[in-house]
Amino acid sequence: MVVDEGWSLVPINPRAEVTQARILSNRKVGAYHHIAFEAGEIGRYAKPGNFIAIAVGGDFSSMPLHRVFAIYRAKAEGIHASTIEIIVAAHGKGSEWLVKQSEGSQLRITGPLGTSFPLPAEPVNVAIVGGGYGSAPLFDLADHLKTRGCRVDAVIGASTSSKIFAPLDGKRTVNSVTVTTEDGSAGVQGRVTDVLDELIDRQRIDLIYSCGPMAMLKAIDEVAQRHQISHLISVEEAMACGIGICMTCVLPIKDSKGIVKMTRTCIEGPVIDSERVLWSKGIPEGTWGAP
Amino acid sequence: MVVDEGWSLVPINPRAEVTQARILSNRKVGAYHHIAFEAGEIGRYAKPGNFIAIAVGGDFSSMPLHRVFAIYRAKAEGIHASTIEIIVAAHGKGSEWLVKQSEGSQLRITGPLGTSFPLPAEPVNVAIVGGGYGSAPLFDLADHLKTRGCRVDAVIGASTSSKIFAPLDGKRTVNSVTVTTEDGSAGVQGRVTDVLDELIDRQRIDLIYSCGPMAMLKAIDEVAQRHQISHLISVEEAMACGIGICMTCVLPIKDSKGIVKMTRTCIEGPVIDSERVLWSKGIPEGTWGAP
Amino acid sequence: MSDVDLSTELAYAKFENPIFTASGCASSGKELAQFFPLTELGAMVTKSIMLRPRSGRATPRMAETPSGMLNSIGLQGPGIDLFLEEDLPWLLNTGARAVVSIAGESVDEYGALSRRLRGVKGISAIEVNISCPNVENRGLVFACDQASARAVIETVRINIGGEYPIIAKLSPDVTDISLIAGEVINAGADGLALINTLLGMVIDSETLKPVLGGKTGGLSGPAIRPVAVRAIYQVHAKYPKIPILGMGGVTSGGDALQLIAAGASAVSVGTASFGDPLAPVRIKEELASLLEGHGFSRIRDAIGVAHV
Amino acid sequence: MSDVDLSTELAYAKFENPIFTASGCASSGKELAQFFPLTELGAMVTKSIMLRPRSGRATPRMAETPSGMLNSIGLQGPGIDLFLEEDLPWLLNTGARAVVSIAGESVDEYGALSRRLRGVKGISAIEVNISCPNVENRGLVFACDQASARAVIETVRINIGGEYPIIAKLSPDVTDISLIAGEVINAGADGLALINTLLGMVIDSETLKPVLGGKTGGLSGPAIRPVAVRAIYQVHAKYPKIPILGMGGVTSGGDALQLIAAGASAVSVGTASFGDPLAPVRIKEELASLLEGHGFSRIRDAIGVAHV
Ligand SMILES: Cc1cc2nc3c(=O)[nH]c(=O)nc-3n(C[C@H](O)[C@H](O)[C@H](O)COP(=O)(O)OP(=O)(O)OC[C@H]3O[C@@H](n4cnc5c(N)ncnc54)[C@H](O)[C@@H]3O)c2cc1C
Ligand SMILES: Cc1cc2nc3c(=O)[nH]c(=O)nc-3n(C[C@H](O)[C@H](O)[C@H](O)COP(=O)(O)OP(=O)(O)OC[C@H]3O[C@@H](n4cnc5c(N)ncnc54)[C@H](O)[C@@H]3O)c2cc1C
Ligand SMILES: Cc1cc2nc3c(=O)[nH]c(=O)nc-3n(C[C@H](O)[C@H](O)[C@H](O)COP(=O)(O)O)c2cc1C
Ligand SMILES: Cc1cc2nc3c(=O)[nH]c(=O)nc-3n(C[C@H](O)[C@H](O)[C@H](O)COP(=O)(O)O)c2cc1C
Ligand code: FES
Ligand code: FES
Repeated sequence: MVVDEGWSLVPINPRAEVTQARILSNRKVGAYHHIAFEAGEIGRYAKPGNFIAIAVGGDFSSMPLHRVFAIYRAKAEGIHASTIEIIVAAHGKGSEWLVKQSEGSQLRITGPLGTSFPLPAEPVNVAIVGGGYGSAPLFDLADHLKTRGCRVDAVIGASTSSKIFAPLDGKRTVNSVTVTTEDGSAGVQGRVTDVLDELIDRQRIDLIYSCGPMAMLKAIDEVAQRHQISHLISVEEAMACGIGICMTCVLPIKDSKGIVKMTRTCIEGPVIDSERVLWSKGIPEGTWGAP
Repeated sequence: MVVDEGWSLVPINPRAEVTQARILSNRKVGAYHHIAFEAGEIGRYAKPGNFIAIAVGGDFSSMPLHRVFAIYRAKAEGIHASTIEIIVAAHGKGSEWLVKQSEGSQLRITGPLGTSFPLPAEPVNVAIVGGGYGSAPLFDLADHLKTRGCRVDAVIGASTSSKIFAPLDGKRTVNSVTVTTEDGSAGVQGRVTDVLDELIDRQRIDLIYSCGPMAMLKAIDEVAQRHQISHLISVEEAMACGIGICMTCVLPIKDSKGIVKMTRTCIEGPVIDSERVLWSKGIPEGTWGAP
Repeated sequence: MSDVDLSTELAYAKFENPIFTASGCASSGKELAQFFPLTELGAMVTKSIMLRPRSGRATPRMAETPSGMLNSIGLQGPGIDLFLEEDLPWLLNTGARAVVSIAGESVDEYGALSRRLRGVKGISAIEVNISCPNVENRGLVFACDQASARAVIETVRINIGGEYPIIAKLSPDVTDISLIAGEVINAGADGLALINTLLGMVIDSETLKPVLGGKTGGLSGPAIRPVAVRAIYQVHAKYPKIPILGMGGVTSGGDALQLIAAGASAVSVGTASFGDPLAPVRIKEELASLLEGHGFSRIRDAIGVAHV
Repeated sequence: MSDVDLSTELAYAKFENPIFTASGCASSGKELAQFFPLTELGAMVTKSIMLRPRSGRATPRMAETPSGMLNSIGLQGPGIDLFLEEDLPWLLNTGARAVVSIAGESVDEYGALSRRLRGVKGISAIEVNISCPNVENRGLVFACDQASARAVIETVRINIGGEYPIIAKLSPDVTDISLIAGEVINAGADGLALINTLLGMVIDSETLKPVLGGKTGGLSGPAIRPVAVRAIYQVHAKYPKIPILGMGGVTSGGDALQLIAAGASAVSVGTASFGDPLAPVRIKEELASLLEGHGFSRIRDAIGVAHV
C-alpha cells in the first residue's frame, strides 16, 4: 500500500545536522506554544514525521539531555536559513524552559531526525488521526498526501478543547476534520476511536496515519486491524539523546525477518508500520536476547 | 579615630532579607557592567561597604551558590521598592551569566550583608583607595564622609584604563582623584601605593579606607602603618553562601582579645579594621584551634 | 499552609516537622535566625563539634561544581566547651529543637564528647558524624571501616547513656552502605543519617593544581541526590524499622518527598541554604502541599512508600 | 587547529589524539558517523558487548538528574558474534581506531569473550567493563570485590594473549578504588578506565516509585566529574606508570584537561554526546587550544601535572 520514498523508513536519518538555531517567534496557541526557528539546513531536508532534538537550559544548564519535538512545518527557504516550526506542550523542566525563550534566542538543534511517513504510491483514501500535540506533524503530511491526489480526513482528539491542535490552514488542507474531546468542550464528546469506525466505512479509508500517546495508538490499531487496513504510527518514547546512541527509547518491534528486538525508536522510528509493533508493555517473551 | 555608627562592624547584618529583585538597567561601563535593581527593602537599609548575594543561572541553574557584590549605590525609595546598584566584572560562569541578564529579569537577592564602613566622629582628612571594581563602594562612603565635613581624596588604580571605575558624580563628590594604571593608559603609571605616600603627607591624611585585591590592601597597609594612620579595609575572599553558614570565606583575624581566629569575612567583614588582619597566607601558627 | 500532619519521629525523639538543617550548613543557628524563626524547623542540626577548638583547613575551602560544590572546611569550630557554654544555650533559648552533631579523631574522643554531652538538657538527639579520618588507624575514615564505625557507636552508646537517640551519620563512599548500617545498628545506633558528602576533587583551570587547600573535598548539592535516594532506599529495604534522617541535594519539597518515599523519616537541607537562606522553610511548605496533593493526611504514611 | 602534539598512548597502543567516546554512549559508531568522521576521534570505544545477544532492561531506562542522568540500559546488544561479523568490520572500515569493550556475567564468560577476540585484526585495545553483577557470586559487582576483579582480568589476560592492551574499567562505588586498581594491575591489566557510573536512584514525583524499570541506575554526566577527577588523581598518585583512560562528566576541553592533569592519558566523552553529537570533536579542539595557552607543546607533558 505504501511506498518508501527513498529513505522514509531507513534507520539513522542521513540528513541530520547540528545547528545553532534562532527563535523567529514563540506564541501561545491554546495549551501549546508554537515556536518557529531559523535552523540551518534542517528545514530543507525535513520530511513529515521527522523530529528535532533541542538542547535546553542555556549555557549553564543543569539539564544535559536533549528534548525532542516533532516538526510541525518546515520551509526550505527562509531569509537566512531554512525554517522549522514545532508545537510544544510545556510539561517538565526542559519544555517549561523552552516555552519561555524569546524571539532571537539561540538554541542548539539537531535534526531532522528519525524516520518519516512513507507516502502511498497511488491516490487512496487516508485518515490522519492525532491526539493532543500529536496532530502537529500530520498537517504537513496531509499536504503531501493531497498533492498525490489522496482524499484526507482528519480526526483530532484531546482531553479538552485547549489541547486540540488544529490550525486553520491545516484544516483547509484536509477534506474533513472531526474533533473529539473527552470532556466534550469541543466537537464530539469521546475519543478518536469513537468516530473512527464510522469514518473508515463512510470514506472507505485505505490507510491510517496516527500520532499521539501510546494508548491511543494501540486503540486506533485495534480499529485498523479490525478493518484490515494499513496503519502507520509515530510513537513517543522517552528519549535521552534522540540520535541512536543511548538505547533508552526502545520498544519491542519486529524486524524484517519477524524477530522481535528492543528497537531504538529515535532512529528506526518514530514512524513505524504498526504491523511491526508489539503492544505489550515490558520485554515480551521471545524478544531477541531476552533472558 | 572612628566611631562605629550603631552596628557598622557588628557581625551578622541584622537587616538582611531575601527578596525577588528586578533588573532596572544593565549597561557596560568600561570593562564592567553597571546593574541597577529594584530590591525590596535592601536599598533602604544598605550602608556603604555592605554587599549583596545573588542567586545565578535562573530556574534550571547548575550553579547552586551565591555570587556576592559590593553595593555601589543604594536608594531608600524607588518607584516600587528601594534600589541598589552594583558594578560587576564578568569573571567566571555566574558573573558572566549575570551581565547577560536584561532589564526586567527577576533575580533572588539576599542583602544587605556584612559589615559597613564606620565613620569618623570628627571631620578629618580621609583617603579612599580603590583597586579595579573595588572603588565601587567607596564613592557612596565618600558622600557620607563629606556630609560629616571630611576632606576626601581618592586614589583609584587598576591594571589598565578600562578597569578604572570612577564615575563622574563620584569624582565630583571627592576633593581630588588620582588615577594610577599599571600600563600607564590613564593617570599616573604605577600602583596606588606609588602616589599614596605623597598624598598622605600633602593632605595630612588621618584615615584610609581601601577596597581591592588582597595584595593591594596589604601594600596600602604597609604605607598606613609607616605613617601610623588608621586603615579600614574591605576584603574579598571566595564566598559560597555570603551569610555565615558555610565557613569558606575565612581569614586569620584577631578578635577583640587579640586571639587569632579563622574568621568569616562575610559576617565579620568585609569591612575590617586592618589592625585585626594577619596578612600571612594559610593558617598562621598560634591561630586558635590550629593543630 | 496545608492540614497535613507533618510530625515525625527519629527513634524516641519526636519533631513537629521533618525539615531539619544539615550539619555544617547552618552553623549553630544564629546566622539563619536572621532570616526565619528557627522554630520553623523540625530541628537545627548543629555543625559537627569536636573536643577542642579547631581552625579547620587552609583556604580555598570550596569549589562550585555542576549542580554541586566541594568543601574542605575541615571541621572548624569552637570545641565542645565553648559550644555548650555559648552556642547551644543560645540555640535552645530560641525555642528551636537541637540535634547536636559530634565528630572525633579517635574512638576515645567520641567517648569524651559523649561524656560531656551526657545529661545536657534540651538536646533532642545526637548525630554522630563518623566521616572523619581516624588518626589511630592510618587516617582511615571511621565510616568506611566496619570495625571503626562500630567502635565509635559502641563508645557513644556507653558514654551517653540512653538519654538521647543516637543517629549515626554514614558516608556513601563505601562498597556497601548497608553493611556499615548493620554494624552501627548492632552497636546501638537508634537511627541513621544518610548521606554525608562524596569525596571529590576539582583542578584549577589556570594553575592545573587541585583548587582546594585540602586537595580533596566533600561533594554535596543536587548532583548527589540520586546517590542519596539510592542509599536511603537500600538501607530502608534492609532495616525498615530503623529511622533515617535523609540528606543530599534537597532543594525542593519534591526532592524531600523523594527521600521520604525512599525511607527517610526526616530530611536535612544543606547546600540549598547557601543559595537561598529561606530554603528550609520553603521546602517544608512545598512538601506539605505535595503530600496533600498525593492524598496523604500525615507524613508518616509517606515514609518508605516507594518500597510498597 | 593548534600545533600541539595531541598523540598519546595507553600502554603499547598509540592514538593520534586523546579524545575517545565512552562505552555505551556511542553504540558502535554508525550513529555518530552521521555527524563527523569517526577518524576525528582518538578512538571509538564500543558499547560493552556480551557473549550472547541481550535485550537489556525494561523501560523506562533513563532519568535526567541535576547535571547528570541515570541509565539502566542493562547492556542491550547483539552479542559478540554479530558484533564481530557486522559492527566491528563496519567501524574499522571507516578508518577509525576501535577499543572494544566487553562485559560478562561470570569469569568464564569474560574468558570466552577474550577467546573470541583473540587474533581479531584491527582492534586497538580491549576495555574490560567489570561493573557487572557476577551471577556466580550473589550478583556482587565484579569491580566491587577485589578477588572477582582480579579473577576477571587474569582470565582475560590468559585468554587474549598479549595482542591488545587490556584496560580494566573500574567502578567508583567502592571504599578504596586504589585497592581494586592494585588488584587488576597485578592481574595483568595494562591500563585502567576510570570511572564507570555511580549507583543512583530517582523516585517519580507522581507515582512515588522508582522511575527506572531497573529501579537503580548508573549516574553519569557533569554531576560526577569531581568524583572522576578524585579517583583518577588517587590512582595515578599510587600507580603513576599505569596509563589511565579517564571519563566522567567531560563536556568541555577544560574538563578533559582536568582529568588529564589528574593523571589520565586519554579521555572518553559519554553523556555529553547525548546533548551535543559534536561534543567529542569540539572538546578535542578546545583541549588543543587550552594546552597551547598553557604553553604545552605536547599533551604528554600535561598528563598528571596536578601532582607535581
Ligand atoms: C518523536 C517524538 C516527538 C515528540 N513531539 C512532541 C511535540 O511535537 N510536542 C511536544 O510538546 N512534545 C513532543 N514530544 C514529547 C517531548 O519530547 C517531551 O514532552 C519532552 O521531552 C519532555 O521534556 P521536559 O523537559 O518537559 O520533561 P523532563 O521530564 O524534564 O525530561 C527529562 C528527559 O526525559 C525525556 N522525556 C521525558 N518525557 C518524554 C517524552 N514524552 N518523550 C520523549 N522524551 C521524553 C526528555 O527528552 C529529557 O531527556 C515528542 C516526543 C517524541 C519521542
Ligand atoms: C565582599 C565582596 C564584594 C565583592 N564585590 C564585587 C563587586 O563589586 N564587583 C565584582 O565584580 N566582584 C565583586 N566581588 C567578587 C565577586 O564575588 C566574584 O568575582 C564572583 O563571585 C565570581 O563569580 P563567578 O561566577 O564569576 O566565578 P565562579 O568561579 O564561577 O564562582 C564560583 C563560586 O566561587 C565564589 N567566588 C569565586 N571568586 C570569588 C571572589 N573573588 N570573591 C567572592 N567569591 C568568589 C563565587 O561566589 C561562587 O560561589 C566581591 C567579592 C566579595 C567577597
Ligand atoms: C560546607 C559544608 C560543611 C559540612 N560540614 C559537615 C559537618 O560538620 N558534619 C557533618 O556531618 N556533615 C557536614 N556536611 C555534610 C552535610 O551535612 C550533608 O550531609 C551533605 O552536604 C549533603 O547534603 P546537601 O547536599 O543538602 O548539602 C557539610 C557540608 C557542607 C557543604
Ligand atoms: C546510557 C549509558 C550507557 C552506558 N553503557 C556502558 C557500557 O555498556 N559499558 C561501560 O563500560 N560503561 C557504560 N556506561 C558508562 C560510560 O562509559 C561512562 O563510564 C560514564 O557514563 C561516565 O562518563 P560520562 O559522564 O562522560 O557519561 C554507560 C553510560 C551511559 C550514560
Ligand atoms: S534516544 Fe538515545 S537511542 Fe534513542
Ligand atoms: S561565605 Fe559562607 S560563611 Fe562566609
